[in-house]
Amino acid sequence: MREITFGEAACEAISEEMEKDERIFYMGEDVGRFGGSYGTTKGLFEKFGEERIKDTPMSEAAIVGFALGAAITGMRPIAEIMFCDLLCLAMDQIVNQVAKVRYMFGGKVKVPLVIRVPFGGLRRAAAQHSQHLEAWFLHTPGLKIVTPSTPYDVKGLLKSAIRDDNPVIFFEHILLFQKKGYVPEKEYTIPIGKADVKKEGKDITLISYSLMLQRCLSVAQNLEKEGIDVEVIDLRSLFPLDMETIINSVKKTGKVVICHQACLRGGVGAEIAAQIQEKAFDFLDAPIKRIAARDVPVPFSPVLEDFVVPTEKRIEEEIKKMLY
Amino acid sequence: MREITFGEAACEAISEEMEKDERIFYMGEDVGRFGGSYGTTKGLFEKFGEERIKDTPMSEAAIVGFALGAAITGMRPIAEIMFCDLLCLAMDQIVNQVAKVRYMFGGKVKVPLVIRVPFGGLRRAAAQHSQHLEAWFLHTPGLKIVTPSTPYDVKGLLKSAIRDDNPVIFFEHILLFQKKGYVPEKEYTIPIGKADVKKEGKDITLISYSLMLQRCLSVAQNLEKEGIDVEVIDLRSLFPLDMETIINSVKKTGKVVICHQACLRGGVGAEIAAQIQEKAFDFLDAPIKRIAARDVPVPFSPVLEDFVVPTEKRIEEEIKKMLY
Amino acid sequence: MENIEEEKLLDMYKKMVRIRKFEEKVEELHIKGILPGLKHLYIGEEAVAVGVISCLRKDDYIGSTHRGHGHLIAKGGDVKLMMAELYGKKTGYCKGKGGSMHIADINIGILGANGIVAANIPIVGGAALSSKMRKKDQVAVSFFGDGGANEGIFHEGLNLASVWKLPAIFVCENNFYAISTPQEKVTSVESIAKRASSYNIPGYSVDGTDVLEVYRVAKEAVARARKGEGPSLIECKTYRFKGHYVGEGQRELSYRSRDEVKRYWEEKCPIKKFKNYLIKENIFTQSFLEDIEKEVDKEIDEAVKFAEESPYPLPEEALEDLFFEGVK
Amino acid sequence: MENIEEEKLLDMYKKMVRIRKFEEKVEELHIKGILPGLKHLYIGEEAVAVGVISCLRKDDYIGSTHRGHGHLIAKGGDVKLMMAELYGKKTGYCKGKGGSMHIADINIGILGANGIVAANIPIVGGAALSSKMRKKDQVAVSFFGDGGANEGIFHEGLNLASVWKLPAIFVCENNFYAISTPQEKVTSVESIAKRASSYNIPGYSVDGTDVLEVYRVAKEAVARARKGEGPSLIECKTYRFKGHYVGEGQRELSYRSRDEVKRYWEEKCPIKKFKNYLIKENIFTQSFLEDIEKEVDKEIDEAVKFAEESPYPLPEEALEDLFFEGVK
Ligand SMILES: Cc1ncc(C[n+]2csc(CCOP(=O)(O)OP(=O)(O)O)c2C)c(N)n1
Ligand SMILES: Cc1ncc(C[n+]2csc(CCOP(=O)(O)OP(=O)(O)O)c2C)c(N)n1
Ligand SMILES: [Mg+2]
Ligand SMILES: [Mg+2]
Repeated sequence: MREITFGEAACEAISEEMEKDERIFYMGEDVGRFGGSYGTTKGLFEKFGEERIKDTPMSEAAIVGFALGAAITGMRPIAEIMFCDLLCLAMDQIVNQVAKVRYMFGGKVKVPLVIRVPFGGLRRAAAQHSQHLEAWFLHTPGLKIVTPSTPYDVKGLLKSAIRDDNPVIFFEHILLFQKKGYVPEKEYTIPIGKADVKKEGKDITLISYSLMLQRCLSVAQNLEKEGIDVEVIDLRSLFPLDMETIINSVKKTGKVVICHQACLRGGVGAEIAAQIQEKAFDFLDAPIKRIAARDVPVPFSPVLEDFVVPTEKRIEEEIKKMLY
Repeated sequence: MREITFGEAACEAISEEMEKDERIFYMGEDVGRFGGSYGTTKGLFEKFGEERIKDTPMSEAAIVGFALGAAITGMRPIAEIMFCDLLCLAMDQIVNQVAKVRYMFGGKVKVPLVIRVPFGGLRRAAAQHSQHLEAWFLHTPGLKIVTPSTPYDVKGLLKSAIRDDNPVIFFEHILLFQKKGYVPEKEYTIPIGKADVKKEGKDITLISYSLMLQRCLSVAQNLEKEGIDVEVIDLRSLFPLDMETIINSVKKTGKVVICHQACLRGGVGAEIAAQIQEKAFDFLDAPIKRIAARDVPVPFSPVLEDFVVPTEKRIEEEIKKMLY
Repeated sequence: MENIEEEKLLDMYKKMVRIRKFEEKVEELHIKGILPGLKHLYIGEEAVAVGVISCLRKDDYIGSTHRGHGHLIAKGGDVKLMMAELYGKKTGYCKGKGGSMHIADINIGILGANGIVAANIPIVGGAALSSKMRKKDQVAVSFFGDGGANEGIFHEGLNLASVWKLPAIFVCENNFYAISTPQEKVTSVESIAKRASSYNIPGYSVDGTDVLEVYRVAKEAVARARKGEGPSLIECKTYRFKGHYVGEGQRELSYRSRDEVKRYWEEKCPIKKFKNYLIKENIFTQSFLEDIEKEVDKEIDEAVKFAEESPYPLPEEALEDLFFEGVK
Repeated sequence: MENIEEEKLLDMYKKMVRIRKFEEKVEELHIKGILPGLKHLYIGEEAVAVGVISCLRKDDYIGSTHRGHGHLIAKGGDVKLMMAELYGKKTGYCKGKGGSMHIADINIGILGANGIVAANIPIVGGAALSSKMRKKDQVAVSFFGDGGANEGIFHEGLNLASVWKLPAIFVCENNFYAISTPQEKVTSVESIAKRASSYNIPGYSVDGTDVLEVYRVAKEAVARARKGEGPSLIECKTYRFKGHYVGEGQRELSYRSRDEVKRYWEEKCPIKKFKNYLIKENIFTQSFLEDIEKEVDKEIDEAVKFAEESPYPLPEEALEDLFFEGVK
């Protein structure tokens, strides 16, 4: 069973797709010979050259805008924004243009565009380098949002994103890049929009994605030993959101905890909680609990950041509170 | 009892505060002699001149950034972004700078800054001129968010916003500007963070803000005649969010409908619903219902826009569904 | 001057008239309360769109603005489908979803009007990139106003287009105002063309009310772009004869006088100027040109008729067209 | 050259040495795993911060960058509080909340380092506006890199500062790379100073490794700003002697050679150059300057000691300092 890192799996996905389809190209800051600030494009420049792996100026709005222009005129760009906080500089192009052109034009154009965005706090990088802004895009009709948590998932989902004729914003947690895991040699894809039950259980439903999914999983494994049977759902994509898988689990367990690294207020957990209580009201034995970063900018000092971001300890405690 | 329009009340608030405090100034596009694209500054230029009512170039990011620089060096700017959709062009300055500087600097700076933002669909202005993006800022620790619905409220709340030593993003619905209502001659302010029960009732709690609050109110008045007693809560500010008032009402009615003009998915309604089920789970007789714009960009054609944005009819039907 | 064949001149004249009459009709229908929404008229600026776009091929690209009707018509947009869109009808270019500020027709290279000022700059840059990567010689033209030239994206877009030597042309329609704000009051340079030097590309400043001058300069820029020699910036000094938007009314007087507008009408009307030239040079007779104008009147009437008779979309259709192969 | 009094020269030398030694210590502590987080060293660029800021008063403003330690020290930042902040201690400038990229000290005009490249440009512009509106003659200086000069906000900020004739100075630290990306590969002009013409302001390009040359030019720009004659753009050609961030290691070789770096060390070290000058001109003796260096060593050691001995914040303190007069 081949084990490679999350970062390698992502690059493999891009490389395989680029070999098959010459309309695909990649653009972003330091993605060329440097291989991407976080190793997002390791080895791709050597393979495809500067024509298809393009270093751009520091111009985030232009990166997305140029990619959009190329996408609606016959190319299939992958535009990288170096990290999530920088999306703030490209919001007009992403929200007012990319997400809306197809609809505004009456469905008369396709937008095969992937916006690839590393994110992730817990790197002691402070308030402007640690944000998780995926909830904004949940509130932006016209975008698909993908948030893989394992090497296997990132490869299969990134391939689907690249093949999608709709704009996809693809978030990868920087602290997952070095994580190793099983990734088959042979071709496969994972459909965008299906959640994945990473661990089955009957006592409580634990919903998460990206790095926090890993924390939830290890909490669930620990609790197993104490005889607590947690079902862990990896959303994989936030839109389309697989409510069916969620609701089925809730009907089974009656208890729900949602966990994400983005701050609590107005986060993805709010939408999921609102939908669960709407669709499975009578199955809930207790209030849905959201565990998320506390509602402050992400502080620098490790002591402070570790207090702000959900820890395994906090997740475990909240689960136990709900069960006893 | 003096009746003036919403727009007049807002300009009165600014004018009175500017007379009292010369550190206050106003900047934005076409806010000078033109009086603001939507009449946001009618008469202010004539009174205070171009030194204090500043026309800017079309540079939304600079408008907010310059205002921030002035705010942390002794001034108290009001920066206008002509309409909500344009916030996308200033997100870095608003989210990465304005909202975070005080915290990042360890509380060693004050940011007395008002970002004033007209918004509002239903003007047949299509996808790029009709967005309601307030939910993004709910997810941005460091900003207060104000959303008045009446002439009386806009004056009192805008005065509080101008006097606040924290950044406030202040949303006014363009279709409310011409609305007339009672506004006392004498000085008053309204504290930011207190919701207002616009109509008391015992059967069901209807929560809204801005223009939709007006629609909710008229629905409530109609239902009154049918003997349905709706309690209408005007949030007034989305952050701080007055959960106390909300929970007290829920405990009384056991049924909740939340209505806003922003699209449903990831909207403010999700956060409120999530908090209500967390804090008043045992008091809920039915799932919390969210009524919001449908999850598409706002279409141009009146036929389509009226289908997308909540109508009084839709609000009334949803309320009845919940009661019978 | 270099010779332009009659057929071309006739086409240019006809397009300018088509734009003018289309806009006059839009104004009339808006005032009558028949057309919903926001509309920004191109009246007075016809020579810019027609002068520039007459140098383009059908497969070249343009990115348009909030004041886009003129660009679309010049690029070959169908006035029937445009008018139907302004009515919010299902038969419109965008099935009623877009309206005045979002009309597009990719098949003839119209990448869309755009409600966000200057936002088309990088999109057009991307189309130029795509043309180059596909080894085509298609050229892409971005239109934007004097106000747009102060947006950050102007800087990012021109820098990147220059760095990558893309077949892009940036046309600044300097009509001296951004809504009410005079260009000189908010712009650090007198001539926007001067900013070309920041991107190491040619910058031209031309009389945007003289369609032939615009044509000549644009032709040079287009040739350059097609040859792979990179982008150009063309500033066309022009004038907006009507209010910023239909219905601005008296507010206009807060930033410009009736006399100023009157003077421009008298001295600078691009259509009058071009017509006089065509007649003076004995290229076409007055009566011939007036027959053309009547033809156009008919087209516009037919467009209105088509729009009037077209059905509205069904409310539920608002939920379609968001994703390719729908997603709920 | 115009005469600079000894005291000033000494202060400049001492500040350059303080920056260098502070950064060397930061690098050492990072490599030892003692300092958490991201750090961008100013080593090799000391002449820019010191040259420019030596022309400023205590009440003038600066806006700094992700590579900010040098600016802060030059403006009078306290190395104890800086080091404590880098340790994430409660006694740091930001109580441990900011870290390397967010140190600020409003009392001495430091409007903050900034993790978003070029984002300080409008903030500094706003400080200049505030100075003008308060009828003070304070000057505000924005530092940013060659990469930052391609961000849209550069354009918006310089245009507005020029239009409003503000007492602002824009200093581009052109160290030829944005992380791995060579300036000439992504920038349409060879010299960033050239872009001043787009804003109708003076543009200078100077050797940023020569502190006296930087000082002379900055002095001119500061005088201009103080007199109310508006902004200037100064490009300082300099070089980053270390990796983009501490720990970049071998990756550096993907964009520049060891030889290139070695050559700069040998020919362009701003401290060595300045020291040789001071000795050659018989302004100070070698031994005197070396005593200064030892003094600085002590300061830095004390700063480390202070940081080491300081307490960490309590976890719950993460919830403080968001709003003035807290809000829950
Ligand atoms: C980025 C942006 N800012 C502000 C607006 C509001 N607005 C619409 S048109 C306009 C003026 C545009 O001026 P200019 O670019 O000169 O074009 P013109 O209208 O003169 O043709 C403004 C401020 C907008 N649509 N987009
Ligand atoms: C707006 C923005 N884009 C990208 C980044 C990521 N990043 C941090 S530093 C840097 C390079 C900056 O280059 P330059 O402006 O030349 O400054 P230097 O590091 O060379 O001093 C980049 C791309 C950022 N912090 N901000
Ligand atoms: Mg204009
Ligand atoms: Mg650099």
